[in-house]
Amino acid sequence: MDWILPHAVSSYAGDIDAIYYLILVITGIAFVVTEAALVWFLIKYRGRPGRQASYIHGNTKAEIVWTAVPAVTVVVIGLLSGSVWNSIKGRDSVPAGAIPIGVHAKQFEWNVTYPGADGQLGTGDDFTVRNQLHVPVDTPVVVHLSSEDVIHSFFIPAFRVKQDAVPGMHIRVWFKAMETGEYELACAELCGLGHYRMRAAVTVHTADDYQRWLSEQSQTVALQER
Amino acid sequence: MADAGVMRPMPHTARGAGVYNQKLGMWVFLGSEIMFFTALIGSYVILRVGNPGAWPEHGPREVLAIPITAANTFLLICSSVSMVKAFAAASVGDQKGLRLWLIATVLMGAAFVSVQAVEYTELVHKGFVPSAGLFGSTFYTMTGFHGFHVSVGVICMIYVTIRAFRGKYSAADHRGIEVIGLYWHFVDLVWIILFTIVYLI
Amino acid sequence: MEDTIERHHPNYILVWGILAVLTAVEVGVAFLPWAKMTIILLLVGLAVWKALLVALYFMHLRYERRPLRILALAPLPLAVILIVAVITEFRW
Amino acid sequence: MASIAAPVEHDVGHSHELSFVRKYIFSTDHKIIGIQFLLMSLLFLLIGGILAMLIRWQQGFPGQVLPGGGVFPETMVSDGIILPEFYNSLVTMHGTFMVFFAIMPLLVGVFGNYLIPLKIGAPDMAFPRLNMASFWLAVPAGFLMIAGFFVIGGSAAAGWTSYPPLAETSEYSGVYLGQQLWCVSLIVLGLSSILGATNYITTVINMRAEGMTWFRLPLSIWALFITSILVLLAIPILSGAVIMLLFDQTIGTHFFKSATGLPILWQHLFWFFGHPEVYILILPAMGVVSDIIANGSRKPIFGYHSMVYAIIGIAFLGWVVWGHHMFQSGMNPTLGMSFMISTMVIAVPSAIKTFNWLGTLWRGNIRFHVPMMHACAFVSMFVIGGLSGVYMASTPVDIYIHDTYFIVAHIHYVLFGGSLFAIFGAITFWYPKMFGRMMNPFWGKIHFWLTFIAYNATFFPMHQLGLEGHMRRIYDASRYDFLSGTHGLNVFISISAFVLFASQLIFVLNFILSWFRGAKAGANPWEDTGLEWTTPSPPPHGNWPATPTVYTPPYEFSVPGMAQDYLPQDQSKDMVTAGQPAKGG
Repeated sequence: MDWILPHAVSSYAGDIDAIYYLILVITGIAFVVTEAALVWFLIKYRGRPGRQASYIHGNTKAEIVWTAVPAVTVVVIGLLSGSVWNSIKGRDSVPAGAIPIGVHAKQFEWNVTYPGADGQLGTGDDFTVRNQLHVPVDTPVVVHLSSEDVIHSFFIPAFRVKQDAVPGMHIRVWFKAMETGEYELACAELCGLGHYRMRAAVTVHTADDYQRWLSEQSQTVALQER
Repeated sequence: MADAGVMRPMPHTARGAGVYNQKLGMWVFLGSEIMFFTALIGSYVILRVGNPGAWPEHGPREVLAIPITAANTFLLICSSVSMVKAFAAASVGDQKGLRLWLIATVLMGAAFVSVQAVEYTELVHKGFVPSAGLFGSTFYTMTGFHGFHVSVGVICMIYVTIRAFRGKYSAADHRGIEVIGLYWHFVDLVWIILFTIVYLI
Repeated sequence: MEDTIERHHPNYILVWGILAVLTAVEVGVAFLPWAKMTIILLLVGLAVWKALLVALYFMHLRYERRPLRILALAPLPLAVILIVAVITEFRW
Repeated sequence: MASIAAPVEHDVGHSHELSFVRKYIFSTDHKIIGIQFLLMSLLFLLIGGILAMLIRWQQGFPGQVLPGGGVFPETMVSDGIILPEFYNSLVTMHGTFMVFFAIMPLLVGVFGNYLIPLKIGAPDMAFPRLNMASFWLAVPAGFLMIAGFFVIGGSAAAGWTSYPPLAETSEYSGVYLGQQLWCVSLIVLGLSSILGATNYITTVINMRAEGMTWFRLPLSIWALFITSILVLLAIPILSGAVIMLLFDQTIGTHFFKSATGLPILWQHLFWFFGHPEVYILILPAMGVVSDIIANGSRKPIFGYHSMVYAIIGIAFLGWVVWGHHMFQSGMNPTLGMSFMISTMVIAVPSAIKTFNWLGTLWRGNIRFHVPMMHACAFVSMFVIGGLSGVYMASTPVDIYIHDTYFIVAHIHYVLFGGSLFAIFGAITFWYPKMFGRMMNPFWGKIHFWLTFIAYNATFFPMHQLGLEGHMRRIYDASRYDFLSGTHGLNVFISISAFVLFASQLIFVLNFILSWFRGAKAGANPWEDTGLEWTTPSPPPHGNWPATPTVYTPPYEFSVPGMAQDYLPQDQSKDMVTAGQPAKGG
């Protein structure tokens, strides 16, 4: 039980983890204080024959304090969280110039559409690969999420990103990977009997490798289609 | 504590909302009915705002027959009036008035449901069915559940009418009339809202 | 106890007349060639007016005590919260 | 005009003339109905527990032969291996049974029925026959839900939240009739709950005994009253949504269809009901815990008024936080912000309640009877469940932990650590009143400690699973490299869960055996102040020969200048010290 979050590799993962650790410290203190008080009272005031419990109905001052302190604390946490939330999922949060990638979820696979050489989705040179998400490092990527059938959820734990894909809705979610390597994409919303195996490999390339992979793939796909 | 020795006159209204159990219970139950229709009407409003294209361009009147339904609405309003007249008659012990107004209410309630049934039949013949897009789905679900409520009301009202003919209600005790009346007016009220938002808008 | 069961019987026929007129007005308004938003607002206003007449006079809410009136109106804000919150889904 | 205001007549004198069926099966006596609800919901609790054990087997030992798996048909367990489709059924039905058929009836059905009239000094409910109808609707609802396991295609398998389009399209879920049975069952159960809530609310408002003012109501009754209002207003929303879902499934309407309707509308409706539902499941637990802690501490409850206002505050705020279940659903991010703030604020009344319980223990003279142990465990576990809620309320952190085992840990800390400990405590506390006999305290303590330890060993590590990113409702975690490190933890959790389940058998045995062999209980074995302890155990039909009169606030323990350390609500200090002996001591 270490309470440490696994290693994260996206640009905003640090912010999420920081808020997590902040809440961990605050709730940790609250936890220790209340549980210690509980145990202490249970031991100190355990029943003894002949003892009389104090006839107290309350204490307004104490009650005001323990109303105000949690209220201020949670509102502060809320405001801090709000700014991070807006930078990740807010209306205008997607960075300019992010590479668009289409992800079409379907029972039980992820169809990833790459923009091809022109860098734009919806053009002739797009190509689609199943269950493989390749992205360049240090570059913002905006995923255009859609779903074929039921609700799925696009979850890359290492990037700290999760977003439901809802049929009939077009949802954008962005991330910027900071380290090259192999990661995993999972479905986080129960989507049927193959839910548990709806997995895709995520590869973060260097910029050069990404371009190389892109051109190789577009050729292979073009060949297959011919 | 000073009143410890005082005889209690009517304890069950003394500390309550000032109304007898059945009436309070009916009002509480109507609270849940409001929420039930909130789910249906709320979904309708949300779906309509979200998918305006699923409704006919010039509004529901392209499909639905407004004049007949307006008349039907008027019929339901009339039945509400006759219900409240029955209640007024009961509260002064007018047994004949009570019975007549109750029968009028039952008949008008039944007529309302019948007209609705005819309307449904014609719409289905025109090809407008529950699976005909969001318009059909919301229309049949909302008016259908309203019609179900009217039917339940009519059945209860028949029971009340039979009791009225057996002389069970008096000027002193006509709780049953008031309680079923509340339900009946509520159903009327819901229809007033439904008629406007489903047929006219 | 007399005060709690005192019966108020307003002029039901008058209320009925107003309801009938309002229904006719509604049907008329629906076919007017005005802006859609105006008509919707007018119709909703008329419907609320009619609903209030039924609640206040036929259901005797006007003559009930305050706790009961509060009880009857309590669910309405919830309906507004639900509808308004979900509609913002389409407007962002 | 007395007759208009007359209460429902009670044939107090005729109870002995009733036949067995009228007395114990189709009874209109709130005490019998309460006990009927108790037996029914404990049965469903057991069923839900068995489903949980199957889930834990698959999680701890995926791909291994399930012991005794041969009793299941091939469509569920093939060659001893739990199939993925059956696993989805298990997850769905475990949640459904526990929420709708175990915890909710245990709290609202059992204690609402049993305690409300007894604690407010009423001879019965306002509408006894409606009360009977409420129970006899709940039973078929339960059977309809169970029936899902026996139809082709199996039971509902779209999660207890039943998100469409998965829940409404057979091609997607592989479930046919099961999903529809789920809907029908919940509609019937909803009707039962609404009838019950109507009854409770009317009873509390109109049937309180002389002197039982609003601020003399015990907190358990306050909690049950506010809960009933939540049931009354929230359940119809579920009924409406489920009806639309059922129509989508059967007659081809389009409400939640993906292309022509709005799938996300279901989530809004479901959680608009669902969050008040969460408080339906915890408020009565808080109420009974307040009663038990005051009794165990031999002290008046600390800050009675702020406890009441906290209950009311939670009930109000509970209506404006539903969006926090949907932060990652693609909802309007600005709406998400407002839901986050309201969710954060709802932590405050919960904190007030916790500190007030601690304040009640402070300078008390604590008696560690079994109900008190459970009540203290409730406080301690509710602290964890409440604090872990802050993580999910924070939208950025929720991005990561949403739909992971962190959520599973959180709901079990609230619903098991919270509600269920309170239920165990409350059953033990009111058992003597229900059956006239005490539950065995020795086995009660054994059960408590085993449960407390095994429970924490089961659910605390789930937080860690969630932090590793372990998704909930997945059949086999070993398919993911990033979860490869979690297997050991999963095995540990599963073994703890088996111990936890086995420990409950002690409770079952204690419950059954004490019914016949427990020590006879007097009218007031816990030396409590509530009105229910002023009548014999079990109380006669009609509860009291004459309805009691209330003179004091609910928790008058250790009043200075009195020989005994409790003052029943139907007596005043003057009456007791003037030489009138306390009743029922």
